[in-house]
Amino acid sequence: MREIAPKPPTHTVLTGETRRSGAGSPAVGQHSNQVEGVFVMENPIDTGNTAWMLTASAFVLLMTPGLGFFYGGLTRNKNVLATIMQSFITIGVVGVLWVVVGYSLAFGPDSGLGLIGNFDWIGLKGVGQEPGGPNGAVYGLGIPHLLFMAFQMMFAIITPALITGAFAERARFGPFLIFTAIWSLVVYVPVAHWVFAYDGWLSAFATNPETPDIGLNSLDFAGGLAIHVNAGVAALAAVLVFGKRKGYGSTPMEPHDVTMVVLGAALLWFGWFGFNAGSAGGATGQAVSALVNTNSAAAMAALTWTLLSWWFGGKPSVVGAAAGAVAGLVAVTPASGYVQPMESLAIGFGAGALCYFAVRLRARIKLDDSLDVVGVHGVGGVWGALATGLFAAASVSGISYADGLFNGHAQQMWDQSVGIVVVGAYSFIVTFVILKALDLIAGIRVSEDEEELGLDVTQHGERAYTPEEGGIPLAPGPVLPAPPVAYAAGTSAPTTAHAR
Amino acid sequence: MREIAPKPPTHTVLTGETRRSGAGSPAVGQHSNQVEGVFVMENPIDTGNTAWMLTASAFVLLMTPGLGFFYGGLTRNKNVLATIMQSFITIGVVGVLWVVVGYSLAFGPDSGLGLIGNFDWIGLKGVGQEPGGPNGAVYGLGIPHLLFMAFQMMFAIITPALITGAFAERARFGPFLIFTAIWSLVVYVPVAHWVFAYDGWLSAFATNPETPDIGLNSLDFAGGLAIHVNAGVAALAAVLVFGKRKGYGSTPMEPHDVTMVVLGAALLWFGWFGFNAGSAGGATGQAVSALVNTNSAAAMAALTWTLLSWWFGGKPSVVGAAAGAVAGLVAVTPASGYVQPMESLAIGFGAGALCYFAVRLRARIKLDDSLDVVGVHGVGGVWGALATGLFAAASVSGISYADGLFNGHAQQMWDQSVGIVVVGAYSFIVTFVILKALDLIAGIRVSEDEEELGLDVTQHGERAYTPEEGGIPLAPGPVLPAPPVAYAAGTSAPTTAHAR
Amino acid sequence: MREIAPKPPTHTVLTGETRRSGAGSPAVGQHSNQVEGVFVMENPIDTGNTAWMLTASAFVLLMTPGLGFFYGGLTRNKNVLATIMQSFITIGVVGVLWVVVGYSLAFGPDSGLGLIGNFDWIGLKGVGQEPGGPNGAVYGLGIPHLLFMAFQMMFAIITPALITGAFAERARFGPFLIFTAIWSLVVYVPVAHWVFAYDGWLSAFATNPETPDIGLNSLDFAGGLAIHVNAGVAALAAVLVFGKRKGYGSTPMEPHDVTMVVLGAALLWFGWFGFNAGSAGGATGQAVSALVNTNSAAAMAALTWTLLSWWFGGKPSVVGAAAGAVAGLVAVTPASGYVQPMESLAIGFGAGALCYFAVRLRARIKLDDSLDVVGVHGVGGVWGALATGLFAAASVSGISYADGLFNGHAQQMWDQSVGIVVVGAYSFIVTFVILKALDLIAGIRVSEDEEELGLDVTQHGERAYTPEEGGIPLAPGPVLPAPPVAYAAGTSAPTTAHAR
Amino acid sequence: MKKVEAIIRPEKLNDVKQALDDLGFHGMNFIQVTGRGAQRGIVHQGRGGETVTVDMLPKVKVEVVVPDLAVERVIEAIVREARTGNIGDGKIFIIPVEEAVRVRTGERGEVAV
Amino acid sequence: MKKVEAIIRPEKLNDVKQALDDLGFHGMNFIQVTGRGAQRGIVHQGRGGETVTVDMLPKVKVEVVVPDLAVERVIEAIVREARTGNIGDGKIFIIPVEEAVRVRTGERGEVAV
Amino acid sequence: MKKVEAIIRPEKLNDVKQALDDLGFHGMNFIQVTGRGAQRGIVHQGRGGETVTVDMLPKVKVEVVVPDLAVERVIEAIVREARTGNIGDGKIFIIPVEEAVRVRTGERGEVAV
Ligand SMILES: Nc1ncnc2c1ncn2[C@@H]1O[C@H](COP(=O)(O)OP(=O)(O)O)[C@@H](O)[C@H]1O
Ligand SMILES: Nc1ncnc2c1ncn2[C@@H]1O[C@H](COP(=O)(O)OP(=O)(O)O)[C@@H](O)[C@H]1O
Ligand SMILES: Nc1ncnc2c1ncn2[C@@H]1O[C@H](COP(=O)(O)OP(=O)(O)O)[C@@H](O)[C@H]1O
Repeated sequence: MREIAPKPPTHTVLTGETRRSGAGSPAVGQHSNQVEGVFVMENPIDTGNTAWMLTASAFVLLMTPGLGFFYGGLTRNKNVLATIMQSFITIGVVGVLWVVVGYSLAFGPDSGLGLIGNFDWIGLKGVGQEPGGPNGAVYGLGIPHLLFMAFQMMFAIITPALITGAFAERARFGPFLIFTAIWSLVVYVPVAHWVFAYDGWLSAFATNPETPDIGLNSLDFAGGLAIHVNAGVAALAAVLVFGKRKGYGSTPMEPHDVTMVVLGAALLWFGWFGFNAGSAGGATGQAVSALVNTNSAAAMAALTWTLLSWWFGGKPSVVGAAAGAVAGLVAVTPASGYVQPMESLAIGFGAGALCYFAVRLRARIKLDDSLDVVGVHGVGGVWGALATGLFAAASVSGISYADGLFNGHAQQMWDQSVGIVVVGAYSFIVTFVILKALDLIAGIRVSEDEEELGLDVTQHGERAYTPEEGGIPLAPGPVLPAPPVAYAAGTSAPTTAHAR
Repeated sequence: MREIAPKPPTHTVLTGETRRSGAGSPAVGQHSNQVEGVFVMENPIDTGNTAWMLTASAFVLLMTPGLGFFYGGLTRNKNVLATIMQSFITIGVVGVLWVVVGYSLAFGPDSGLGLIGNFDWIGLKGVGQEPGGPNGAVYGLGIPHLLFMAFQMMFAIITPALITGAFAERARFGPFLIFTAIWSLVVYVPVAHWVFAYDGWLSAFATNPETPDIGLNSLDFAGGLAIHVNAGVAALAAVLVFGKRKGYGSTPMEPHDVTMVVLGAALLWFGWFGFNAGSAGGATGQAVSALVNTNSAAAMAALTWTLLSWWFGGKPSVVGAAAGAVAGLVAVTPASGYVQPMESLAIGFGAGALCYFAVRLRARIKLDDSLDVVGVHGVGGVWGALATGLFAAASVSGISYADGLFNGHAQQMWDQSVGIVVVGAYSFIVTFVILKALDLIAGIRVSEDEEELGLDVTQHGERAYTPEEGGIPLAPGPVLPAPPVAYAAGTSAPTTAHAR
Repeated sequence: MREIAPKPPTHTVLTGETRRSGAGSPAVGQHSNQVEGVFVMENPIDTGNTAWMLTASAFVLLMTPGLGFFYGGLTRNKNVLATIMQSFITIGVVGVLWVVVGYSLAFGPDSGLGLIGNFDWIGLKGVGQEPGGPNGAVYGLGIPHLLFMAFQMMFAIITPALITGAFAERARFGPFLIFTAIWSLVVYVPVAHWVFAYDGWLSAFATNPETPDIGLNSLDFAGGLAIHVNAGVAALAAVLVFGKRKGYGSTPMEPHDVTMVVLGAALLWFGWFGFNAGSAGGATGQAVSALVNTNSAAAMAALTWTLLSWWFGGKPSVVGAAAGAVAGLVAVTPASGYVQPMESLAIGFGAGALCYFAVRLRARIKLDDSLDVVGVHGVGGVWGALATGLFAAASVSGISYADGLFNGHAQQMWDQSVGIVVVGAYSFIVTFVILKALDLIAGIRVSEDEEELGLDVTQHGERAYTPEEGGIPLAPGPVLPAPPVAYAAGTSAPTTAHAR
Repeated sequence: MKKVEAIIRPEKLNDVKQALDDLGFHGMNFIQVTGRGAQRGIVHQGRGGETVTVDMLPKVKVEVVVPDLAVERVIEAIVREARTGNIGDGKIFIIPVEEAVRVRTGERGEVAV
Repeated sequence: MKKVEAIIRPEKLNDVKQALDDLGFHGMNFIQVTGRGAQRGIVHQGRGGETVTVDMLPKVKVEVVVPDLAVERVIEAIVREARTGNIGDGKIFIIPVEEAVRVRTGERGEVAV
Repeated sequence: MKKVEAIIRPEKLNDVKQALDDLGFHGMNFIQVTGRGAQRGIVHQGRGGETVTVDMLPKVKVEVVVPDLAVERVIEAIVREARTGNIGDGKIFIIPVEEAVRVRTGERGEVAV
């Protein structure tokens, strides 16, 4: 008699962070449905896991505009649109690139050495509604392969957007677009392959359970390494190439709308539940641990930064609370599926404190990392990756070897450190080279006049806020003298042919 | 021995867009649980599908205020509240009407000819926690009938809200309320019945698999026809009846807060995942396809509009990116559960380009469609419906006859075109008549003075933004001369009896 | 032969509001998986229920910043950050306290008399990825115990945040923080235990089905009693202790940004789907009823308040629509899983009307409940709890004795009333005492000068909106005379040691 | 030279601007002000149904510096355009200007405006 | 006529307005300005713990045109109401007005204000 | 005393402020104004690709009251700092002030500014 088992519990579990198996099941890396002697073929899709991963994907998508608001609120009035746009259009650029080629290179079957995927899945060929993965392995827990792709797409989208905070208020839009496209393919895609793909050299899992795993076992549940360390270090390179904003250090550059900063932080926090808990690949106990850890670390870090800003800065800062929450979210990312809630409080505390002092240091050495990407994502990401090596407990993830130093597995700290150093070095060097090259070819920075007038008007021909009274359009034809060259950026009319 | 099968895979699949069956299963339109010889009666509710549809319903609800922000940001300062209110209160009006009578008329058993439902389910009588539908058929995939109702309610809510962009900044609130109530029942409800209900004449499905389907088979996965073409054409009628805003064409009417536009677009994008992927009726592979297609088309369209605005307008526009994203979302709506990701990129590209040029044309012919509902929802909706006829592939939906022209099924283009023409004509004519009648009876437009003072103050007695210093209340009793009649709208105190 | 049943349908159902069993099943309070003679041991987690509860938890988290925006928009410009911060930092404070000790005290095994839990689960010891609860009972429907904890955490977070509206624009930040921590542990935790915990004396359920239930059976599906009555009454105590704002009654204190109010209301509405429908403990039919009722009541109440403000105030108010929606959401909270949609329309209508007149009364008696917490949450909460006693129908919840007066169970009104009185009295007295004590010890209110300058600058050293031109930092060293004492709050530089 | 300060209704701004343009005065400044006068304020409603009468209304102040001889023509043009005949139309004040300098060139006097 | 320009603390606006009302001057304008003077600015904190001393503070400029004879009374009223005794209370400047026009009627001179 | 009203580019505000500081004038007011003049406006683009030429640009008006003798020095400093040589640099107007009062003390005349 055939058995009905709509939810085959032995689908290989693999997602942002990978698990060798559900809970001690021996079947890994093969699309087997054999459950204790009973053969089950019906419906390989688990609707519960699919429901959660659909939701999680949507949550993560919302993070990118959320980031735009977080960043946009921190900039000056005249640059808010340009800043938000850098996040928003990244959804466009990477959203297209990823389905066309990015996913195939990042998660497609390895082209050797665990460095990058191949072109087998270009245009999402073969990535369908059935569960799937490379060489017979399966990504996610009984979810369509296409859904794993979508979830990963949201990660690929937000990562380059994170970097934009480093060069806010001074980047030209055109070169920025090109940078985002190149960086996404040349930096994000390989690093994601190393860390997240079954067959990546830093990933803890092998596609084939019989062959030994290649490379190291860096634990990175939801992208501390591939996303935050990666973006944070790229931001450092960007700060060095772009240089300081005009007036930095002498003119105050206060956030133009702190309520927008909080809105952004709130959307990020909300979306991060999808980011971390979705990385379990389904609606599992590990996903629940990840959600709880995410909230605990963010709460603790928000509190920590607030109190430190009170102690050292005189008053409890609202921007500090928002920045602290983000720092906590960053730091708990790699650890969220591996640690206990009490340990995530420790991670949050560390994140709040370390990032706060990192940002103070940044201000003291007058490094113009405009919106503190290095201090929050770089430092928070490194701390999170190390903390995972400290606190990971196999009991949380059900993965036998996912233990950290405090659980007697000192080797893990080594694997984590190598991961940080390699990803950091690769990201720094390649980002630096891309930006320098772009600067030589096209010039990545706006002119001084444009910087003074603001990027909204000069890059996008728009202003964010238009007060009550408008202006009247000039009579057709230039009755007034042409604008001087210096201000042409903000004033030149498009050529007549195009204008109407 | 009884078998346990919590997830009967053969529940009839039917939602925004309907499927004849799960995947080639012959059982349609009857609440059968027979699975390959095993009879299963336990728990007809699939928690995974229910989880996703609960989530999707919430997502779609959020779209309506999201639309309010998208529209509100585009208006002038003095009209922002009135604009947001038109969306917000629509949730109130339609939210009540739908449960009382709308759902019954739209989805209740057909009263003949496939034109409209009957009153069987009035007050949601018989619409309960069990799966259900008309004449033994079942809406949704193992989800409570009430949940299908709720999901459809969110669609019914947002559709009239879409139209408000056409007459923004000049409609009286009272007549607007009445218009919304009437339009919802007289236009939306029947069109939804035609397109979405099992027994609607444009719908691709028959309640009874034995009897042939009546009417045409217009493919409309999540409402390209019933929602976007419908609202877009109604908007055209509204523009013609309302006429131009005072000063249109001579005074610039710039968006008063572009960050609010982007916020609205972000919430719409997020909610649209529920809109499209929820239309699969459960957490299925088709839902996943819909989610991926939704994102791909939106990303591509945002990019396309941005680049076109750069090429033809001189600078890459942020409002353009947001409008482009919405255009892409609109266009992919009817297609999302039927096409492959690469085809959704084509749909997004087409949407970005066509809507961009439609809006340019609108500006050139000085049609005062204030917030470009016709250009985006009308044109985007028509393009989407046609594109579904071009690109649909049976392999995506598992519905044998859901193939488009490029998959050898030319007939589909005919069915799509008829759908567009019929829905468009009906919507245009009825909307026009309703508005004209309301204008004769009550006057749908504010006075010139009210238009100048702004709708926030004159229609709602509120202003959106209050700067730091307020005023002091006048001493009780009118010490100062009564305000002149012309400005009474903004200044008259309510009658003493009511005022305190 | 072993059977596979991934979704054991007999897990004890218990959540915000508790059900004695799934649907008449006799197995309660024991982690049994015996289903009609077949013993099933596999996978006690239902992925569908888990997916929905993960989602619902995230939704509810978003409500707290949403509340911050709702409240922040209603305050004056100079206090918006302080107001938002009071909500935002509550996530930090309670988010930490709850996992450390709050959950154990609220939901841990009763320490006798049904008054409070014990310390067994401190630091979430024993609260894991398996379903769990006190004394062998199980919270939630086949979801990890940790997930039930997380969902409840979000409730614990938002409740103290609700109170902040009562003392907006005049509370010192430090004492506020301490108040929140104490109130959360001393008021919220015990009340939650009474109402929500299996073994609470007001709760309708006993952990052990053999022993009779202790105490009363107050029906409170999602927290009308434990959250809204509780916070509303605490707000009343706070208003009395804090006293009026300077200038209240003579200076108009208009909302500084009504669009922000609507944003907050929209996020609240969205999140409330998680709040109410999540309280079913899984993706069940009851959850669907809760979602539908939630929307219906909110829609009706928004409409009602709008129309009343039109009739009595002269114009349909946008703030009124938002406040009405919130009132409807509040009132339907305890009833949402127990009543039919038509009855939820009645509840919404009552909420809109009662709260509208309550707020008018508040204005007339010049009670400075700054953001109308008493009028909306207090009055709405009481009405909701009573309405539950009126309208509850056992058919909706599947709980035999969950019938209200109109379904022939008059006793229910008594149980509801006792619940309201007891919770109200406890909350009022303890809140009053805490605040009075804090006022004596530390002073809970800012100085007059600080109130005039605004809390953003004086409490947080930040301003929400920074216009285009900034200032330049003074040369190091005090070249200008020190600021006078009166304005020192807003102007004093931190001590040099800390400053740089 | 005189500085003409005209406080007008915001809705009339474009008309006034156009009229000054026609007279040949292209240069001017606009400032958002909050005005109070015989015109009653706007009645807003509070949540509690109380009417909040804001006795200050948004106005625009147009500042244009013109040669002495042009003052009358300017006044006449503004009055013509800004007038609705209702209370609240605004005022024009004429203030002496002793010197005017064009920053770009350092030019002084009437040529500078 | 004279234009009295008083730069005051925003918190004092209502008191000043009331006092002028009591003197019989209902018409006036308010302008949000950013003032700088002996009063030290407000210290904000930056993310990096650096103190951002904004040396410009929000002030309100009240502009009221009054007959010559009323100037002293107006000054006296404003000083009385706007005074806190602390640095930053503001200034009053008296500026000559050569003509005033009521837009609604075209009236000139003191009757127009 | 004179009131120096300088309409300048917002970007130049800090330089001008610094220069006045150096001359010993710490007190002043800043007002956001919208200016119009020979400088062409900013071209925004509309959704429909139409160019929206806003012929009014954001400027800052600096108001500083100085003793008669200081006027020339102040003009010279502002011109020096605010000048870019391009159209749109702005204007300076000198307006007579008949009296100045320090609200805090009631002091009158030049000592009050
Ligand atoms: N004495 C005054 N000084 C300066 N501005 C004034 C004065 N009186 C009125 N105003 C300005 O003129 C505007 C219109 O004045 P109001 O008395 O309402 O109407 P009208 O000028 O038509 O009599 C006021 O809103 C205010 O901005
Ligand atoms: N010379 C000046 N010209 C114009 N406005 C001034 C001048 N000096 C001061 N102010 C204005 O007066 C306000 C108060 O001046 P300040 O020197 O701080 O205090 P006080 O007037 O009490 O001595 C300043 O913020 C500024 O707005
Ligand atoms: N007649 C005038 N009265 C008052 N302000 C003026 C006048 N003319 C110009 N302005 C102000 O000076 C600014 C610069 O003037 P503009 O003619 O553009 O350049 P420039 O002063 O370099 O010739 C304008 O934007 C406006 O703010």
